[in-house]
Amino acid sequence: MVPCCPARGGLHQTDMAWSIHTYANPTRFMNFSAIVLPYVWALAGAGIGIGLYLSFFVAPPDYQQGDSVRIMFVHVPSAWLSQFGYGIMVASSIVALIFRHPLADVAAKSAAPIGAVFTFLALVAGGLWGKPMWGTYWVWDARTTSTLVLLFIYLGYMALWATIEDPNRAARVAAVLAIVGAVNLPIIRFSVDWWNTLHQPASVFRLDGPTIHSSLLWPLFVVALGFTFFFLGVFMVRMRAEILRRKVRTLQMQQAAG
Amino acid sequence: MGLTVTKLSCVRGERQVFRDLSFRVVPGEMLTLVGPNGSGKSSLLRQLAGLLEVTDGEINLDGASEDQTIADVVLYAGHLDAIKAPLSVSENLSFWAEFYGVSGIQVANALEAFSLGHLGHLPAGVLSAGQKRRLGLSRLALIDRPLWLLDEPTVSLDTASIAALGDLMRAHLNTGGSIIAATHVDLGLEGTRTLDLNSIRGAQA
Amino acid sequence: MGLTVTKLSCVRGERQVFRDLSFRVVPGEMLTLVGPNGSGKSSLLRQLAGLLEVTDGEINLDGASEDQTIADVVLYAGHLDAIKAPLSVSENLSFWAEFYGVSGIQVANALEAFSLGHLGHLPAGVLSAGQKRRLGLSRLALIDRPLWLLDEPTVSLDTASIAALGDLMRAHLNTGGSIIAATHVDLGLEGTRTLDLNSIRGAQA
Amino acid sequence: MNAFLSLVRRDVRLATRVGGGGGMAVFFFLIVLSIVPFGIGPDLNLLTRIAPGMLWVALLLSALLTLDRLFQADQEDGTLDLLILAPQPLELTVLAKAVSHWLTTGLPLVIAAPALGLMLNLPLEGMLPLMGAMLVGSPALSLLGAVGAALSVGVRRGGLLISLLVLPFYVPVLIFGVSASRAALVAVPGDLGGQSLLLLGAVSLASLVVGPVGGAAALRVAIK
Amino acid sequence: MNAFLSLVRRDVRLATRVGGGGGMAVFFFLIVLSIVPFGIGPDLNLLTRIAPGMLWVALLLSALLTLDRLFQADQEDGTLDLLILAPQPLELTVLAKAVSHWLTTGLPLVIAAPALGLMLNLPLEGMLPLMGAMLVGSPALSLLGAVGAALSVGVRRGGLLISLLVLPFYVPVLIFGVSASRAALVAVPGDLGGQSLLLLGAVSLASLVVGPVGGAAALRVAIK
Amino acid sequence: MDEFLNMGGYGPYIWSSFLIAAIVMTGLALQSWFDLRKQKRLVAELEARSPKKARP
Ligand code: HEM
Ligand SMILES: Nc1ncnc2c1ncn2[C@@H]1O[C@H](COP(=O)(O)OP(=O)(O)OP(=O)(O)O)[C@@H](O)[C@H]1O
Ligand SMILES: Nc1ncnc2c1ncn2[C@@H]1O[C@H](COP(=O)(O)OP(=O)(O)OP(=O)(O)O)[C@@H](O)[C@H]1O
Ligand SMILES: [Mg+2]
Ligand SMILES: [Mg+2]
Repeated sequence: MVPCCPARGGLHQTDMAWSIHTYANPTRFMNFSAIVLPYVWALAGAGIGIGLYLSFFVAPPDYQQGDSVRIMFVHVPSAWLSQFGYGIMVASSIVALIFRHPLADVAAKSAAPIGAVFTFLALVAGGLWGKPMWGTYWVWDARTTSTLVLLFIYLGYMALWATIEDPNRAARVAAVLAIVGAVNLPIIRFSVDWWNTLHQPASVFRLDGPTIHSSLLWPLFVVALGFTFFFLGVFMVRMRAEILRRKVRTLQMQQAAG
Repeated sequence: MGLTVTKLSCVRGERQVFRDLSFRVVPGEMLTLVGPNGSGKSSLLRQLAGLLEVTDGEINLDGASEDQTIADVVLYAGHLDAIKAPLSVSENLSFWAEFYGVSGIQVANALEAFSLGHLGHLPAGVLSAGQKRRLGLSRLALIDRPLWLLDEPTVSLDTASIAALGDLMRAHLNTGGSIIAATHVDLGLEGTRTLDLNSIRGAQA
Repeated sequence: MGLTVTKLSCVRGERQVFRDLSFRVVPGEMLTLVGPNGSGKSSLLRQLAGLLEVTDGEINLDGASEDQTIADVVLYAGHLDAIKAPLSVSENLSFWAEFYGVSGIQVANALEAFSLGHLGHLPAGVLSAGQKRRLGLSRLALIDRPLWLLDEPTVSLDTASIAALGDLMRAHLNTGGSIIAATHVDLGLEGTRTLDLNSIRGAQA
Repeated sequence: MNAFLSLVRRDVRLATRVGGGGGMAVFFFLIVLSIVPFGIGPDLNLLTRIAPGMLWVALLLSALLTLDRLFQADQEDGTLDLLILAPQPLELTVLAKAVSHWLTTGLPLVIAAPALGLMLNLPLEGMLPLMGAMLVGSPALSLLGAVGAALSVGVRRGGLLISLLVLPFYVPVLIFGVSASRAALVAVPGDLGGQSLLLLGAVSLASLVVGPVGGAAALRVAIK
Repeated sequence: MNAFLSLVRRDVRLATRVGGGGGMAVFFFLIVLSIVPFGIGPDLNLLTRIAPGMLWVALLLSALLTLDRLFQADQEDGTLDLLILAPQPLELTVLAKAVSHWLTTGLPLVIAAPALGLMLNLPLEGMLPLMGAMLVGSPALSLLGAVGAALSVGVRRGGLLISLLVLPFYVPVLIFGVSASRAALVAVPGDLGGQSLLLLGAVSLASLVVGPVGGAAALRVAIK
Repeated sequence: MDEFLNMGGYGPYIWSSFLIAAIVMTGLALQSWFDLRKQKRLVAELEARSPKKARP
C-alpha cells in the first residue's frame, strides 16, 4: 500500500496537468466553437440589426449636434472594442508566456487584426464626426493620438507575427511585445492628455458621460453588444483558421521529414 | 562536472529531431556526437547549453551546488566564432576575459595555445578562415569552465591546430573536466565515448 | 578548360601572402591546394575567380575563345553558401538556375545529387550546417562550367555527402573539366596533384 | 533578360517573405508621417503647408532605411560573389536590384500617398499630380541609392554611412519633387509644377544610367 | 560591474572603429536637418517655429537607424550566445548595450544640439534647456529601442520592423521632449516646460526598468 | 425619404461612416471565413496525401 501512495500522487498530478490541457486542447476548442458559433453570429446580427433600427428611427437627434450624433453608434462601440481587443491580446499573451497554454498564442494572434480593424473604424468614424463638429477630419489631440498609437502597436504586433517564420518563436516574441505595449498604453494616453491642454485647448470637443441622454444611451448599448458578439464571432473563426494553419504546417513538415 | 540527460526530446520548426535521448557524462569523460547532417548534433548541444528550448525531458548537472545553473559551468563553442572583425585579435580575446571575469594576464597564453601570438595586433577581420576559428577556440584556453560543448571545432583548422586543440582537450579531461563535441572527423583522443544520433533516430522511427 | 598561372603574387592588407606562384592545370585534372591556415589558399582561389586583385603575375585560360573571360568558365564555391534563409530550398536553387541560364528541369536532379530532394520545400533557414553546405554545393551539379574553384568544400559534410561530392568531382574530371580545391582533409580522389602553399611561402621567406 | 527578371523576382519575394514587402514600407511611412505632428505640434494649417515636403522627406527616409541591406545582405552570405561571376553584366544586376528595391519601397508609397495625404489634410484634387511626381521621382531614389549601397558594401554598420553618401545626391530629387508636388497641391501661379516635373524626370533618367554604371563600378572595387 | 563596463567599452570602441562613432550620428543629424529646408521651403520663420520638433524627430530617426544592429550583429556572429551564457545577468547586458548605444548616438547629438540649433535660428538662451531636455529624454530612446532590437533579433531586414515596433513607444518621449524644449525656446507662459521635463524624466526612469527587463525577456525568447 | 438620407445636412458623414464600417467589418468577416475555408481544404489535402500518419 505504501509505495502506492506517491505513485498515486504522481498520477493525480499528471491527471491534473492533463485536465488543464484538455480544456486548452485545440480539438476541444474546435468542437466547442463549432457549436457556439451560430449563436454568436445570431446574437451579433440581432444586436446590430436592432441597434441600427434604434439608432436611426428611435434615437432622437442630439440637441446640440443634431443628427450627426448618430455616428456615435459606430464610433463609440468601435473605440471600446479596440481596447477590448488589446485586452484580450495582453491576457492571452501573459497566459501564453507563463502557462504555455496551447490556445493562448492562437488567441492573441487572432485578436490583433480584429482589434486593429476596430481601431481603424474608431479613427475613421471619429474623423467623419470631427468634420462637422470640429471643422476638420483630424486633430492631434489626446484621444485621437492615443488611438492612433494603439493602431500602430497593433500593426507592429502583426508585423512581428508576419516576419517570424516559426510560429512558436513568433508567439513568444509577440507576447513580449504585447505585454510591453500594455505597460506603455496608459502612459501614452496620460501623456497625450496632458500634451493637449498645452497646444489645443480650444478646439477640443468633449461630450461628457452624463450629458448623453438615455434615449441615445440605450441604442448605443444595443449596438455595442451586437458589435461585441461580432467581434467574438470573427475571433472564433480566426482562431479556428489559425489552429488549422498550424496543423497544415505540421503536416507539411512531417511529410517533408518523412 | 558531470551531466545526466534523461529522455530528452527536441522539436525544431514542428519537426521532431530526436526523442527520448538519455546519456551520462562523468567528469574527465568526453562524449563525441556523431550522425549525418541534420541528425540533431548542433540542436542537442544548444539544448545542453540552454540556448534552445527543451521540448521534453531533463538535463541535470551532477555535483553542482544549489545555485549553479548550466550557464555557470558551460563553455559553448558553436558554428560561429563570436569574433568582431574591427577589433584586433587580442582585443577580441581581452573582451571575453573581462566579460567572463578572467584575469587579463591569461589572454597572451590563450592566444599562444593556438599560435596566434604574433597576430595579436591584427584586426580580426583580416584573419583567414582557420585563423578565425583558432581565435574562437582560444576562449577554451582562456575561460575555466568544467563542461565544454563544442560544435565541429576542427572546421577549417590545419593539422597543427587540430593537434593543439587535441592537447587542450586532453588537458581539460585530465583535470576532471568533461567535453561533449559534435564532429564529422576523428579527433584522435583516446578513451572517448561516441553517441550516434542517427541510431537514436532509427530507434524512434 | 586549362589554366596557366605565371608568377602570381598576392598582397592582402599590405602583407605579402604568396609570391611568384606558377602552375598549370590541364583539362581533366584536379589540383589540391594545401597549406596551413593563412597560407593563402582562399586568397589564391579568389584571385583565380577574379574576385581579388592580382598584385602581380598572370592568369591565363588555355583554349578559351577570344571573348571568354574567366567569369564565363568558372564556378566558384567559397566559404559561404550563398543561400537565402527565407526562400525554400528549391527556390534557392531555381534562382541560380535562372540566373545562370540553366533550364529549371535540372534543379530537381541537382538537389538529388546531394540527397536534398525531400527537403525541397523547406525554408533554407531551417537547414542544419551540413545541409546548407550541401545546398550550396548542389550548384556544382546544376551549372555546367569547365573550371571549378572550391574552398574547403567538405566542411560540415557527413560521410555520405563527402562521397557524393567525390562522385560529382570525379564525373566532372572525366568529362574534361578541371578543379582547383583548397582543403585540409583528403577527398579520396585518385590522381590529383597537390600544391603546398606553405612550401611556396617557405621559398619566398 | 531572364536572369534580370529572375533576380527582380527573387528580391521582391525575399522582401515579401521577410518584411511583408511594400506593406512594411507603407507602415513605416505612415508612422513617420504621424510622428511629425507630435514633434512640431498639431497645428493643421502648418502641417498642410509642409505636407508635400514631409511626404518627400518620409519617402527619402524609408528608401534610405532599406538601402542598407541592398548589397550588404548578399555580400554577407556569399551571394554577391556569385552575382558578380554570373554571365549577366553587372550593370544589369545592379539595375535589377534597384528595380526590386523600388518595387518594394517606392511604388507602394506612391500608391499609398493619397491616403497619407488625406491624413495631412491635402486637397483631393492635388492627389493625382502628387502621385505623378512621386512616381517620376522615386525611381531615382532607388537607382542613386544603389550606388551608395554598392560603395558601402563590406563596411559594417553601413546604414549611416549610406545615408551620408546618398543624401547629397537625393537633394535635387527632393527639391524638384517637392516643387512639383507643391505646385499641384498649393496651386502656385505659373507653370512651375510642369517644369519641376520635367526636371524630376530628367534626374530620374540620368540616374537610370548613373545608378547601374556607378553601382557596378563601385561593386567591382568594393569586392576586391 | 567589470563585465558591464567591458561590454560598454567594447561596443563604443566598435562603433568608433566602424562608423566613426558619434561623429557619424552627428553627420546624419546635420544632413537630415539640412534636407528639411529643401523639403518645406526656405521660410526661416517657419523653420524656427518647427525647429525643436525637427531636432527631436531627427534625434529619433538617428537612434532608429542605428538600433537595427544593436543585437543583430552580435547574433549573426555568434557573440549573442556567449553574452547570454556569461555570468552577468542578461538584464545588465541589455543595459550595457543600451548605454553604449546612447553614448554613440544620443550623447553626441545632445552635445552638438546648440550648433544645430544655431543653424535653425534658435535663440541662444534656449540652448541650455534644449540640451537639458535632450539629455533627459534621449536615454529613453536607447532603452526602449533595445526592447525593439531584442524583439527583432534573428529577423532579417529588421530595420523597418524595429521602427514599427519602437516608434509607438517613442511617442511620449517625443511629445514631452518637444514640449519641454519648446517651452524653453519659444517661451510659453506658465511652468509647463518644467512639468514636461519632469514627465520626460519619468518616462526615462520607467524605461530604465522596462528597457533592460523587457529586452532581456525578449532576447531569451527570441534566441531559442 | 430625402430628409432621412439628408440627416439634417450630416448625411454624407453619417452614411459614409456607417458604410465604411459595414464594408470593413464584412470584409474582415469574409476574409476570416475564406481563410478558414482555405485551411480546411489544405488539411484535407494533406491528410489525403498521408493517410493516418498520426502525430505521436
Ligand atoms: C479621429 C478622431 C477620434 C478618435 C480617434 C476618437 C477616439 C475615441 C476613443 C478611443 C473613445 C473611447 C474612450 C474610452 O472610453 O476609453 C472615444 C469615445 C467617444 N468619442 Fe471619440 N474619437 C474621435 C473623434 C470623436 C468626435 C469627433 C466626437 C464627437 C464630436 C467623439 C465623441 C466621442 C464620444 C461621445 C465618446 C464616448 C464617450 C466616452 O466614452 O468618453 N469622438 N473616442
Ligand atoms: N580581407 C583581408 N584583408 C587583409 N588580409 C587578409 C584578408 N583576408 C585574409 N587576409 C590575410 O591573407 C592571408 C591568407 O589568407 P587566406 O584566407 O587566403 O588563407 P587560407 O590559406 O585560406 O587559410 P585557411 O586555411 O585558414 O582558410 C592570411 O594571412 C590573412 O591574414
Ligand atoms: N532554426 C531552425 N528551425 C527549424 N528547424 C531547424 C532549425 N535549425 C535546424 N533545424 C532542423 O533540425 C534538424 C537538426 O539540425 P542540427 O543543426 O541540429 O543538425 P546537425 O546534426 O548539427 O547537422 P550538421 O551535421 O549538418 O551540422 C535538421 O533537420 C534541421 O533542418
Ligand atoms: Mg551542426
Ligand atoms: Mg581559407
